Amino acid sequence: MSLMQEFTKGIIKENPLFRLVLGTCPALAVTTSVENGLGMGAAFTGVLLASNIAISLMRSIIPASVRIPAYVVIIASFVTMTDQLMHAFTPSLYKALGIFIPLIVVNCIILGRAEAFASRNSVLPSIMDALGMGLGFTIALGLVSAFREVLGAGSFLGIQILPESIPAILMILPPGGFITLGCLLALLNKLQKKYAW
Amino acid sequence: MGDIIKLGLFLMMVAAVAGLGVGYVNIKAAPLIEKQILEEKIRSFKEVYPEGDKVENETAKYLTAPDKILKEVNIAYKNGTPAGVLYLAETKGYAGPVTILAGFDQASGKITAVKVLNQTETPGLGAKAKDPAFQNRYKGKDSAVALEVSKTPPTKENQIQAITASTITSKAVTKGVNAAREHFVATFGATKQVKTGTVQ
Amino acid sequence: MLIAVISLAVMGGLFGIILGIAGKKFAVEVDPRVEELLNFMPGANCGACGMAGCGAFAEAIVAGEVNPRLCAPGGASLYEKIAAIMGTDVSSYEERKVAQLLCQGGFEQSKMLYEYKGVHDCHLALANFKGPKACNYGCVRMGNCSRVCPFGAIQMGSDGLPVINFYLCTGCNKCVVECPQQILQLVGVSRQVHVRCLNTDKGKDARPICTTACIKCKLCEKNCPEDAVHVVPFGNGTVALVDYEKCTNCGICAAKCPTKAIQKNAAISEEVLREIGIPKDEEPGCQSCGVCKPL
Amino acid sequence: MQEYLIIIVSAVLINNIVLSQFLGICPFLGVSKKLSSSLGMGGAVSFVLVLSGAITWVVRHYILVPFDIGYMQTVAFILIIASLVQFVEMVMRKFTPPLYKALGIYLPLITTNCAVLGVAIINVQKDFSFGKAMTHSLAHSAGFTLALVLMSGIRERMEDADIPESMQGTPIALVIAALMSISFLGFSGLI
Repeated sequence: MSLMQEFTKGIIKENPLFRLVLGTCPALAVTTSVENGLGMGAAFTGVLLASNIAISLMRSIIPASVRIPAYVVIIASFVTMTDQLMHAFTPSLYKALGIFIPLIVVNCIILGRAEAFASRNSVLPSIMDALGMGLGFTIALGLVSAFREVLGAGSFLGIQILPESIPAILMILPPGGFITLGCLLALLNKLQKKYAW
Repeated sequence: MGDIIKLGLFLMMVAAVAGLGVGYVNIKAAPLIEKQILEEKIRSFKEVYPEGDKVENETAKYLTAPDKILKEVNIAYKNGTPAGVLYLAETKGYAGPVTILAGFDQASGKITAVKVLNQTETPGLGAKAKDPAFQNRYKGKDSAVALEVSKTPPTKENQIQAITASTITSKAVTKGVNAAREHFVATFGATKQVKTGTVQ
Repeated sequence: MLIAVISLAVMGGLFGIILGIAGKKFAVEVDPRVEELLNFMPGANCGACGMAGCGAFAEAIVAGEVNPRLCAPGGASLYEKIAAIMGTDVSSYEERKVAQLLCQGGFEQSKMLYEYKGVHDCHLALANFKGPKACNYGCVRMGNCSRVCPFGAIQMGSDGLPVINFYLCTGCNKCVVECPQQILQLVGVSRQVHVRCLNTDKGKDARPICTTACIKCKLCEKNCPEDAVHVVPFGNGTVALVDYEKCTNCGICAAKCPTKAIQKNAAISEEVLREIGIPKDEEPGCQSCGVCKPL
Repeated sequence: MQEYLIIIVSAVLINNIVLSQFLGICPFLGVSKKLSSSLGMGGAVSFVLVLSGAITWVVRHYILVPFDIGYMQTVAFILIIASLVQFVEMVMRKFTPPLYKALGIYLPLITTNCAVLGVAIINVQKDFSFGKAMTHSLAHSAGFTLALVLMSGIRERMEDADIPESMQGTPIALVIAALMSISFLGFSGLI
């Protein structure tokens, strides 16, 4: 697979949220507003990139039987660093994401990519794969949070669109997250059936 | 036996390196985080008690027994003399703890302002407590008399109109304010009468 | 800061040793070849081989229960690696089979006896007068095969005949069993030349009812350099049949055939086979199709 | 005693780890197709959750707090959980191979199961004593297993319901989860 393919596959063909249905925990909880969703996507991409590089660099010296604890410690240290930096430099976004920054550590995608990809390929493809997956996840988060914010709070990126009375608050609550993701997946299945065989 | 040690060593090495990285970042970021928290605090104090120029945390002096609701008592000074009292109170809301900051002016004995610091109420309903519209309903209320929550627009002086469909949250905030009010009247109320001459 | 590093290092070391000891004490003898095989597998768990993911497929190969060529996305490169690890050679593996439709009687080609308005089911359509088509042996075009296919490999085409997607088809035999006319046959994926007609009536009867019927003119038999195609007795008549072992896909018979009953398809490309490795949202799971049992 | 009851009821029903806190969705969607594998998964997650609740509390209490390295919490916790899962995986492969095969890929995914780390972090945020932390972890694992079993019960019936083509599989599971979380919302005013 050429490098470009590594990058683009993460966005549509193997989009982590829509195709592999991984990383649903933060996707459902944080996407109450587009700003949170994109902020989470950015933090996630940063951590995924750093951890993919580190793991693919070390892939030859990691003994197989302790590889998962080793990967997870590396990922956790990168997340803690991001957590600290975000706490220091972007307090508003940090407050909005709350518990979900430490939970990037257990985001299934990062460990999934580390296990399935970074531990088997050299650094450059891992970088492209991380960027592709990160971008794909951020787009997916943006999409879900756009739906939820417009329907739930009647605003988009904070700008009020729908009049105050209309929004269905349910969309901001947990069930709204499930429904939005479910319908989006169904829509994508429909489209995928129509265009690809 | 050998490779068990090898596994142990390897994991130890990885953990050590991780610890090193995180520790280093923490040293760099810790002071900034402290600064953030402090700024946040001062900003909310400013909001609740605009005139005060310096705020001292004197919880130890005023809160003898650990109070179930009142967490902190801060005194706001205006060019040296204590002018306002800021209470940090935490009450049980609908879905979790609600933390509020209530400011009292020692001179007039009135509530200068109330600010909801953080809450986990249901978004769109209870979360409306942190909108200025609700918080301003406490502004200017006299501390002498206990506040009550009323669903309908307030008829009596000491009534606060509840947020629509979230009376539990409104009651929680009011309970916090009342607790602060009682403490204020008990400890500072006396000085109002005694030092009426000078403070006016 | 130093305490942080030390405490974490100690914890890491402790857990490493515990895992090491646990690894020893609870060691389960796993055939190392399974691990090795897993590295080469596409890892898409797509289920094309009929197994529950690549792990199960690797174990089945090591246990010698299954034909490695069933891994469609793996392609030739995977087969060599399996042969190397297993110490066998590639040719000894049977070729992967796909379903082939042996009928070209679409709306234009075949004459219709009556218009069928009944239930959309092949068995029922055949119940009255052997189906609406004049030809009693051809495809009745009611789509039972496409409904029964667990992998979604058969879609009904614009001319009413089922179109088989060779990249999704895993040769699970379910459509072959379902088809009341037995015109779907499992054939090796590399075979390109097929006699797409099973009409065993005499040439003069077959010609008027279907433009692409086999009229037993034996031109194919005469021109085939490998002597791979013959008009042989079949059912209560005769029809041309290709002997897939001898056939070399040269396509001379297809060129010679006056009614185009013999067709030469395009070969199936390796890349597209790998393309199939896209993980499906919902693996169809075990269809008890028996592919994993030796054929 | 009354506090313990409140913890249990609030953990299992009110803020159920899966349906209202959104933690642990990946295995929840993945494994809940069959009742047997979801029970196995529920058991494995409960075992890991309770054990990790205990160890993380001890580590935090005797290492992180006295040495004031609170920021190491995430790394330390996740190291404990990962090693614990690896240990459980080895034990299960040795002693219960059929269950190990049934769970398959989802066993290592417990490490990335947000619920396990989520509960450990909530234990810290709420500053529970050891007893409370244990009840809290046990209650949440019961909540997780309850949600998983309910879900797999419904999804097994889904097999013979005729769902539109594009909704089959994960989308319908998500919609079911939405309905379940709406019903769990009903509990939120309980305490």
